[in-house]
Amino acid sequence: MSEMREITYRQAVNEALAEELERDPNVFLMGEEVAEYNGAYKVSQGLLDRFGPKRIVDTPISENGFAGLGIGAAMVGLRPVIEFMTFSFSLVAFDQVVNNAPNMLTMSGGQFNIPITFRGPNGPAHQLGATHSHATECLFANVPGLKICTPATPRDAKGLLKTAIRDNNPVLVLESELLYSSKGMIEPEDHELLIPLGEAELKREGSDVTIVCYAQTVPIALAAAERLEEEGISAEIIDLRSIKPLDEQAIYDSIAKTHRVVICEQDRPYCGIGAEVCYRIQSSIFDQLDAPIARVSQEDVPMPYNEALEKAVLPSADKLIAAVQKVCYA
Amino acid sequence: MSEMREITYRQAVNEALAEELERDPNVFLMGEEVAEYNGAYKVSQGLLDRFGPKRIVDTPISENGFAGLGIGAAMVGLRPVIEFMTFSFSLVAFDQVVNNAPNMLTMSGGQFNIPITFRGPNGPAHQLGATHSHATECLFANVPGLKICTPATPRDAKGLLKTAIRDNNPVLVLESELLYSSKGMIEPEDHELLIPLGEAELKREGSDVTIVCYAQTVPIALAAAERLEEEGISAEIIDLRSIKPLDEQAIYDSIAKTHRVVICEQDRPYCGIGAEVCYRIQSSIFDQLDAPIARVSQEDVPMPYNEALEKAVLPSADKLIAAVQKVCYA
Amino acid sequence: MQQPEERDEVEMLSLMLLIRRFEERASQQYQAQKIGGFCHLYIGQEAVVVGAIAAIRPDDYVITAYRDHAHALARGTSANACMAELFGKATGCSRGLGGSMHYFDKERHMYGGHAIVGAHVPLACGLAFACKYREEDRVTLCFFGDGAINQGAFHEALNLAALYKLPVIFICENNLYAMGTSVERSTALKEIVDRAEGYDIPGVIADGMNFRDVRDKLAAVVKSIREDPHPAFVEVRTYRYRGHSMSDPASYRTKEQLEKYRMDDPITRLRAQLTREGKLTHEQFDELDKKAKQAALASVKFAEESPEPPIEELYNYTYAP
Amino acid sequence: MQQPEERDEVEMLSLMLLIRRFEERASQQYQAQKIGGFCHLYIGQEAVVVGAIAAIRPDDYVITAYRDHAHALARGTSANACMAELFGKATGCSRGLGGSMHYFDKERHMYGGHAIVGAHVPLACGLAFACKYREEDRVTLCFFGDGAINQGAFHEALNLAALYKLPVIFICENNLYAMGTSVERSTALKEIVDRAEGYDIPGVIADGMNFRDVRDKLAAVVKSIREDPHPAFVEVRTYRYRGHSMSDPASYRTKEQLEKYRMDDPITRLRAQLTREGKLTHEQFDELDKKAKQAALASVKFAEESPEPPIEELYNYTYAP
Ligand SMILES: Cc1ncc(C[n+]2csc(CCOP(=O)(O)OP(=O)(O)O)c2C)c(N)n1
Ligand SMILES: Cc1ncc(C[n+]2csc(CCOP(=O)(O)OP(=O)(O)O)c2C)c(N)n1
Ligand SMILES: [Mg+2]
Ligand SMILES: [Mg+2]
Repeated sequence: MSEMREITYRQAVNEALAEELERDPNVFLMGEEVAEYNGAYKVSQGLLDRFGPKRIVDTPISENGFAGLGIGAAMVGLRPVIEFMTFSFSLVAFDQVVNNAPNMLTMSGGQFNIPITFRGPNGPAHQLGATHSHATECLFANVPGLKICTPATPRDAKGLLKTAIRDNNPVLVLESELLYSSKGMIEPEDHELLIPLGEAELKREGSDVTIVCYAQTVPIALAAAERLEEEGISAEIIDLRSIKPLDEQAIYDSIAKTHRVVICEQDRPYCGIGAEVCYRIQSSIFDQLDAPIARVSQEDVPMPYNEALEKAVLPSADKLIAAVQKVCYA
Repeated sequence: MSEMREITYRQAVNEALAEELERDPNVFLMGEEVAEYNGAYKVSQGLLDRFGPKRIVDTPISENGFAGLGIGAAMVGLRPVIEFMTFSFSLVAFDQVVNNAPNMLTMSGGQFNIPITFRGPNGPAHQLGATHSHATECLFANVPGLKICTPATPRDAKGLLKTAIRDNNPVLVLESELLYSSKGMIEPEDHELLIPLGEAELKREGSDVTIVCYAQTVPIALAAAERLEEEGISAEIIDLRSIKPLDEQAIYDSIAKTHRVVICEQDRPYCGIGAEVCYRIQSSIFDQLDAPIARVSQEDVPMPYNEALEKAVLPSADKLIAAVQKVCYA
Repeated sequence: MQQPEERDEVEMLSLMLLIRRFEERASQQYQAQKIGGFCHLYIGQEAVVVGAIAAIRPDDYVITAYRDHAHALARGTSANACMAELFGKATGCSRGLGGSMHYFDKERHMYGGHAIVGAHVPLACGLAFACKYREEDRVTLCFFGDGAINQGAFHEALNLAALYKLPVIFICENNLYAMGTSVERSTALKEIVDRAEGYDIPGVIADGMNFRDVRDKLAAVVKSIREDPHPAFVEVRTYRYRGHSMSDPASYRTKEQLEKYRMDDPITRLRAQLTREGKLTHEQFDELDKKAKQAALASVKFAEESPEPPIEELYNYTYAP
Repeated sequence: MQQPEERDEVEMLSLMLLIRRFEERASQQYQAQKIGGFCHLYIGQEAVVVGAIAAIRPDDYVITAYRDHAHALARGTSANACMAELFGKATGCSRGLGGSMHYFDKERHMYGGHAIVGAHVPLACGLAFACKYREEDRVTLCFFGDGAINQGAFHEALNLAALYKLPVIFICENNLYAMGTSVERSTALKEIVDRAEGYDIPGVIADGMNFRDVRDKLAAVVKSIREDPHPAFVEVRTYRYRGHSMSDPASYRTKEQLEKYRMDDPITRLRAQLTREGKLTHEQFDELDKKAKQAALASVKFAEESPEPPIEELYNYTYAP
């Protein structure tokens, strides 16, 4: 571990893809502009040159079609990595992702598992408007048979994607466009980096309040914690990393210390991830809670284009701090 | 009101459609088999004969296409009622329902509202298997700009659908296949029956525990309450009727009396309706709760065909009673 | 590996008989409420799948929609496993978890049994993609109804197949109706097969009431694909004698139409052809039919006596290890 | 009501100039970070929308994808309202809530500006359905790119339009690329227009670098639809000079290709035609161009000085009263 390097989140995804393509000839990458264009967000840079057009496959704008193609290929043992240019476009492929991929194992009485990875940026980026800003995690989390992870750092981006590709089930790796250029430390390239699905990470220790976050809300939580520290509030931060399976224990362990919790999620509130996490907490450790569970999520409105209005919709350090204060002084 | 009649849920939907088609020439009904076949579940019986093929329109199996067609027609002031043969098939039209219908008003800066109704049976019926048993309410509830209601009785089926058709926004009326033949009392035909969206109904008064339910779980809750009464537990039952907007106050008022609550939902647990209701309760009236909030929902597995296994997945009076007992003796 | 042309026509006739007798029993058991959910019978269409299967190898891939009993039986799945599936038993071809609409048989390369109209057509592209990826010369047969061709998934799949030159045969079982909707009311086209032109995919029409026509047309297509992978489209004109599902009285059709097709029954026709050619006697036919009936009856007994999948299995099939 | 043939060609040329100058300013302002989100420029394609608009009445309906600045301007939305939209201002044509991809102008029958590829094509059917329902003789123009034709929504919409005989014209703006993917790499067809045959919809090809060809081809189609409602498909061959969006260097294309199309510039061509015919002097053209530039520049000032939509409005547009 002495030789940790600093790389971007984008590079991390690229490395994970390259390593898995190298390791297993059954792995291929398919999606719009992934090959010749090197990815709409340059995530697949260089992969076509290295692995050729058989393994790095450009598609027409047919998300439902190529998502289904991937599922079919997975039925006979290939391990497709299907890129959605953004998960907002997975909505036109929704039926394939929620009906075919996760139901096949049950419907076939255990004969066909579907080792497929769907990946791409998810959640609001910057001023993309109502149709291009969907945070889809809660929509997919409702579906049995899917696994979902949401890397917030380059290291998680690499380690979770590699694990996803090797998983024998459909896994959604929800990346973040806003994080692609962010940097972080990571093991050397020759290190086999696999991060298990379903393990949260304690990002910061604290004693007064637990902040549960994931994906784009992790940097928000870290920033808020710094400012809260100045106020004398010590926040512990749990990055879920996986949405499904969910690492409940990590959350409960933290709350056992702090007795207060705020969930900071990037999705919309109604039936969002925070609602489920809240239910589980109060159901399992009701007596540990000294205050109601608070949530910071998007406002429940279609995303406006205007920058100030968009900001008003999104979770932020300010909103999180206000929620923490409310919970701590309750 | 002296002349209340008994009709089936199916007839109630039919009456609502007929009355609104009669009242407003902008209303039309479109979907698979709605016209010549009189509806896959015979809900539109007689409407083609009465209103003709211009207003009762059969479609090919193109849910995404005709959902979108309806939205376009609504942009210029028609009031389409789009039938999904079941809401499991709305998943192939997901993008239209979640991206075009509810975002249009925002994206156009308030110029285009979309007065459309999507309706049809929702939720598990009987042994239809994994792809045909989706309870979609939580998927759509997450989307800002949609309204959702879930009638459990003939009276609600009629009154909510009529309100939905007159609403100036996209409204989903999630009916229940298993309830189509159920009967209930309702006002005479010449009575203008409109049930507002966002008003829950107190189905049964009680003092020990509040049961929050909707759609197919309403009869389950009523049955469970009878049996609980024998045990000396007095259950109060709230039928949400609307999922979005949600009548929080009705829930809080009941819990203020009972201090205990079980949510019985027909959808899957992860990010289900019950999660959201739970979050709101604990957030608003935490101190009123004498026990953790409990939920009864589907098991988090794809729906199996086998009858006994399907039963094991679904919420039931037995499961609800067990949950109530746990909450009451906590 | 057995080559298609070697497959015995008498054997194929038996298969058609087995399918018919099996479904007659299924229908009876459904009415006796031993079978739940939806149940869509194939009776009348037998020559389509049997003709197609006669043109391929056992290691080729097959995938279809929810009217799938015949496809599994034609692939060699036992009547016992098929009936047990309808009964929701652990011995069913999908362990009782799939039901009528979701027959799977991995060993026999039967990839389902899919109930969302059109949604399995992209899956077929994936199967064919895998064959090409692995440089195998298998073909994939993808069956679907006339109603499926107006789904977006169908369209995207055909374009992908053409673009990637995938070895997949799209077989439209045109039985004139999608539930109560006739093809003219669902599709803005004179001939369904013409839609393939919009993807530059070669199209062929076959007579689905005639086993030999289906087999021969398919065999030619299969041959050309094995030589050089590409997609093909075959519209097979056929008819279902029964309603769409068990609950459909099919009153949208005329008695005359039904009778016309019954007169052209695919089993009767193949039998007559074989008899005329001296390959089958009346006695032999009766023997075959008796066997088919026995197998169908035995499958009911098997299904009845089979165990249910245990409740403890509920969580076993959500995620693979 | 003003008939299309009466619309003055010089006026149409001015419109093309306005579109180009507007977008040049938009590009500049985007680089200066006054504009957020995605921004897709239409430069090079002006003759398509202007030619089409010249063939219809002001009360006809128009709907398009996200490359929509030109469509709003052509419909008569002011440059001010268009630029203010890019700036996210309350005076924008969508009140600053839609942005570049979502221009709407109800008054001028501009039904958006839609950013999910293909997803607005069914909406166009709905607009046309409403016209037919109300027995109006309007036509609906539905613009989309060559990349949209492989979406399921496109397919379902075309079949519905043909089946219901809707008065809608599907206009494929074939600019040879969908982002970095050329038509040959996305579509298994020699000519895009051939896809219309699969729905029995008449198809026409127009030269999108030539205003008159677009207008005349469209006018003929519009005339036939007004007489008897039906859908039509027009493939207009054109070229975008810029990258797909502001962030795309378009390195997948050759300089030669770009130069070839620039030599065929639609504005230059119409100008030359008019000059040749004695309908426009150099001075007049310069005057028109100056006006267009002034309007574009003024729109920036207008946008800068316009107010933001107040934060209190956040919840105002989620539900209509
Ligand atoms: C997406 C979708 N929409 C609707 C249905 C309901 N449905 C099941 S079968 C069917 C008719 C299909 O007809 P066709 O494709 O001709 O096949 P056939 O039944 O004639 O074999 C319909 C509408 C469905 N299963 N999936
Ligand atoms: C369903 C969907 N998939 C992907 C995208 C991302 N995307 C936006 S524009 C575009 C290319 C469209 O090309 P074309 O239709 O030819 O239109 P042009 O940009 O050339 O005007 C893509 C892939 C999207 N907006 N929607
Ligand atoms: Mg059919
Ligand atoms: Mg293009």
